[in-house]
Amino acid sequence: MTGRVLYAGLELLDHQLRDREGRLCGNVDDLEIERSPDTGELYVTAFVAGPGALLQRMGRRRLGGWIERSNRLVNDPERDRNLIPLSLASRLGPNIDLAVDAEDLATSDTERWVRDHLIGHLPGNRHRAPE
Amino acid sequence: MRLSELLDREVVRADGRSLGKVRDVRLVQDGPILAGGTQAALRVDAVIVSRGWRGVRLGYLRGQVRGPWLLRVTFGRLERGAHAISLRDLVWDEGPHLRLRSDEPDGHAGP
Amino acid sequence: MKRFFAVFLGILTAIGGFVDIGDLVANSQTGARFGMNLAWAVVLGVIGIVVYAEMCGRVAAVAGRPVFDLVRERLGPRAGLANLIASFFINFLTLTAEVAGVAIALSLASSVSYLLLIPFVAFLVWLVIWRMPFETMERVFGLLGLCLLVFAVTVWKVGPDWGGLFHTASHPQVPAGETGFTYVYFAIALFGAAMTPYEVFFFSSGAVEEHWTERDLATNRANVLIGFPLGGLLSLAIMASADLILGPAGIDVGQLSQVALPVASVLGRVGLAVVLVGLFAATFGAALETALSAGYIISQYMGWMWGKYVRPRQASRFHLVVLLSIGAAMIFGLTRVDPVKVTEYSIVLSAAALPLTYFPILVIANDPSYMGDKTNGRFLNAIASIYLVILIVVSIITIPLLIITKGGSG
Amino acid sequence: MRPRAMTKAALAVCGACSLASCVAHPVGPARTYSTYEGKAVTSATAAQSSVATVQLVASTAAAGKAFGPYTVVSVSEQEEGLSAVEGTFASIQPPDRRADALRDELGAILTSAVDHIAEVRIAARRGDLDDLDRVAAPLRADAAALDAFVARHG
Repeated sequence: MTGRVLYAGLELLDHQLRDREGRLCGNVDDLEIERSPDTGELYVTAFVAGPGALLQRMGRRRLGGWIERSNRLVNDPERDRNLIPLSLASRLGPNIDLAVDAEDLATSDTERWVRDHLIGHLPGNRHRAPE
Repeated sequence: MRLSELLDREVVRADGRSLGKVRDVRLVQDGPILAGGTQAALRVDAVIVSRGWRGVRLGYLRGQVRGPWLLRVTFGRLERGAHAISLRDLVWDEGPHLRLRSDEPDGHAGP
Repeated sequence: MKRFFAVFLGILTAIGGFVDIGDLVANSQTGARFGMNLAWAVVLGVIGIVVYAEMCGRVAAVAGRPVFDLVRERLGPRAGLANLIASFFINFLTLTAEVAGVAIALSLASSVSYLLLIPFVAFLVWLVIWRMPFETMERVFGLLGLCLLVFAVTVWKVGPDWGGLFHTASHPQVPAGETGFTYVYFAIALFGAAMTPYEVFFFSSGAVEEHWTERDLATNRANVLIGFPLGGLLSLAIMASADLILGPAGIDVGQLSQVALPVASVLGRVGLAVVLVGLFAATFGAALETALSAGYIISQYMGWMWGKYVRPRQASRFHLVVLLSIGAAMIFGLTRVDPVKVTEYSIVLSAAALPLTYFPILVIANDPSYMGDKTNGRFLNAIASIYLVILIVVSIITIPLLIITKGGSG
Repeated sequence: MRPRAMTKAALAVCGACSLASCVAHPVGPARTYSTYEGKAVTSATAAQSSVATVQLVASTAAAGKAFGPYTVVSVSEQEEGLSAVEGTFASIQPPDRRADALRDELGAILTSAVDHIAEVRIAARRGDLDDLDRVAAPLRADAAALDAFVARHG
């Protein structure tokens, strides 16, 4: 055993996810683990980010599960968009950097909704305050 | 399967006596390089078990946090009972517990 | 030279931005009721905020992490949520008090009822957050807040028996007519007013907003180590002015207008005009800080994009939380709730919630995986540990004291 | 405490505090003469502060040291505050005959103080700031009466 040792609760859970531009795109609310058919070992395969997963982790199994399922129904029944494959991670530090665009993640869904329906209608929403 | 399903789960010896609860999970980055990425896969290596306090995620035992003295002493003591048990020594069936395969755990205290 | 000027400007901003409605009310009330017998509580609170704000600024500069991010990382999602609920609620009370405070300051200058002004003030707060650059916003209201220095001028003009003031402050005792319970209760109010958690939420998030790096550590230190203690002296000047003018007259402070009364009675119309500008700036600046803090803490707990450094549409959830908080504070303010009472509750409850926020900061400031070689030194850790113990004791006794003293009136 | 209990406790404390801030007032029901007397003194002390504030505002304005809006708003605030104190005190049921006498005594002082403050407010609103010292002069008697009342019963 020579690889880097990480403590999941200390160094991964609840840490900030950032996209390739450095934009903040959710926290690590849980980790997905799978047993490899080859080695029989358990591996972490994905970060889970989303309020449904967080609620489940906090013991609100039914409410959290319902949110996760409804999310899946609305978007794409085939795959769970709350899962962010570990292969997308470019750096595991205090911040976790991902090689994706925040807009492509499920964590941006509510951001987009609020933008399209509310904040986007206010004048000046496109302008950063002049420096 | 979610990592949170492992956390807070009770760990028992083969004879059913409790060893404490899972407080954290140790991962080792020694798997194959993930397809399309730069990171090696994270293998679930061991669970950190303790009887005591649940909030053992401050880094006093497993991280490099050294100060201040007051917190090191307080949380060091709270976390001292914690020890790692290799996942290979554990049976994880559908039940609520993680069961030790034999009663001779070769688990050792954290790093 | 330019660098020196920037640091100097930062210190001035820190002084002017230090005082908010909580400090104004608490210092004026205790000055009138207890004289300088509670000055030590201000000193204790100022040292505490200096110690922890410096840590927050350093963590934000080195690790790029604001406070509430760390709260969830170190306390976990559940205790983090408990802290979020408590902090959000207290922050909301403070926001309401600040908005009402701005409206009262305007009403004292115009004689329009402050209730009619509240919606206007709320809109103005939102507009500034929506449009004004972060740094300009901080500078303008911080520098205007320096108008509150007229309190110091007032004290100096009265020409008090300095030795006597200092003697009372250094040999504190419970004055006749007050009980030990009310004495401790008001000590906690002063302590809570100086150490309000929103200050570190805002301070650390602001450091991230301004893209601080390790190069800014000196500026951070100067702002905090010079600016905050001078802000604390300003608080003591408010206390002394109330001690000298309001106390002997038998006035118990229950209105913001009474806070300004010593200045008017000593310095006249010019002083009154300046102090009203100061009250406006201090409460308006703090209204901005608390409104932003509402957005900061929820966004940071949830991991959302936050901040004024991106276009509003890129942090729409953050801006929505800010907007809704201002709206709710406006509605709460319009119910004729007594702004001074809201202020008192907000600072006392702040005191009760302090450890949940300051504890994770202390842990992270010692964690080399975040801080590299910029972790806390031994001396700082010793003081910070003492404060952590004080914070825990304060948080345990606050709620019982609130009940025993019936909110300080008993 | 378990974290979930902490969340609930946080919610409960927030709720309790919002309730407390709505109802908290030092004056509640009185069952005996001595509690009634205590509440009377609390009301009188609040009145002392209001009267003293108006006196100081009036003398400040008369000396040309305060402008109109500040004076008007400060005096109206105290007028409203003192009327509320008067109303609350009047609504407490006196427990016995002795308390009736106390009620009449303090009631008269409070009414007189409210009236005199109202006169100051009226003069201030008319812009007679220079004259405010004279208009506020009757408050001196009210202050003395309140001091005597508190000294006797406090």
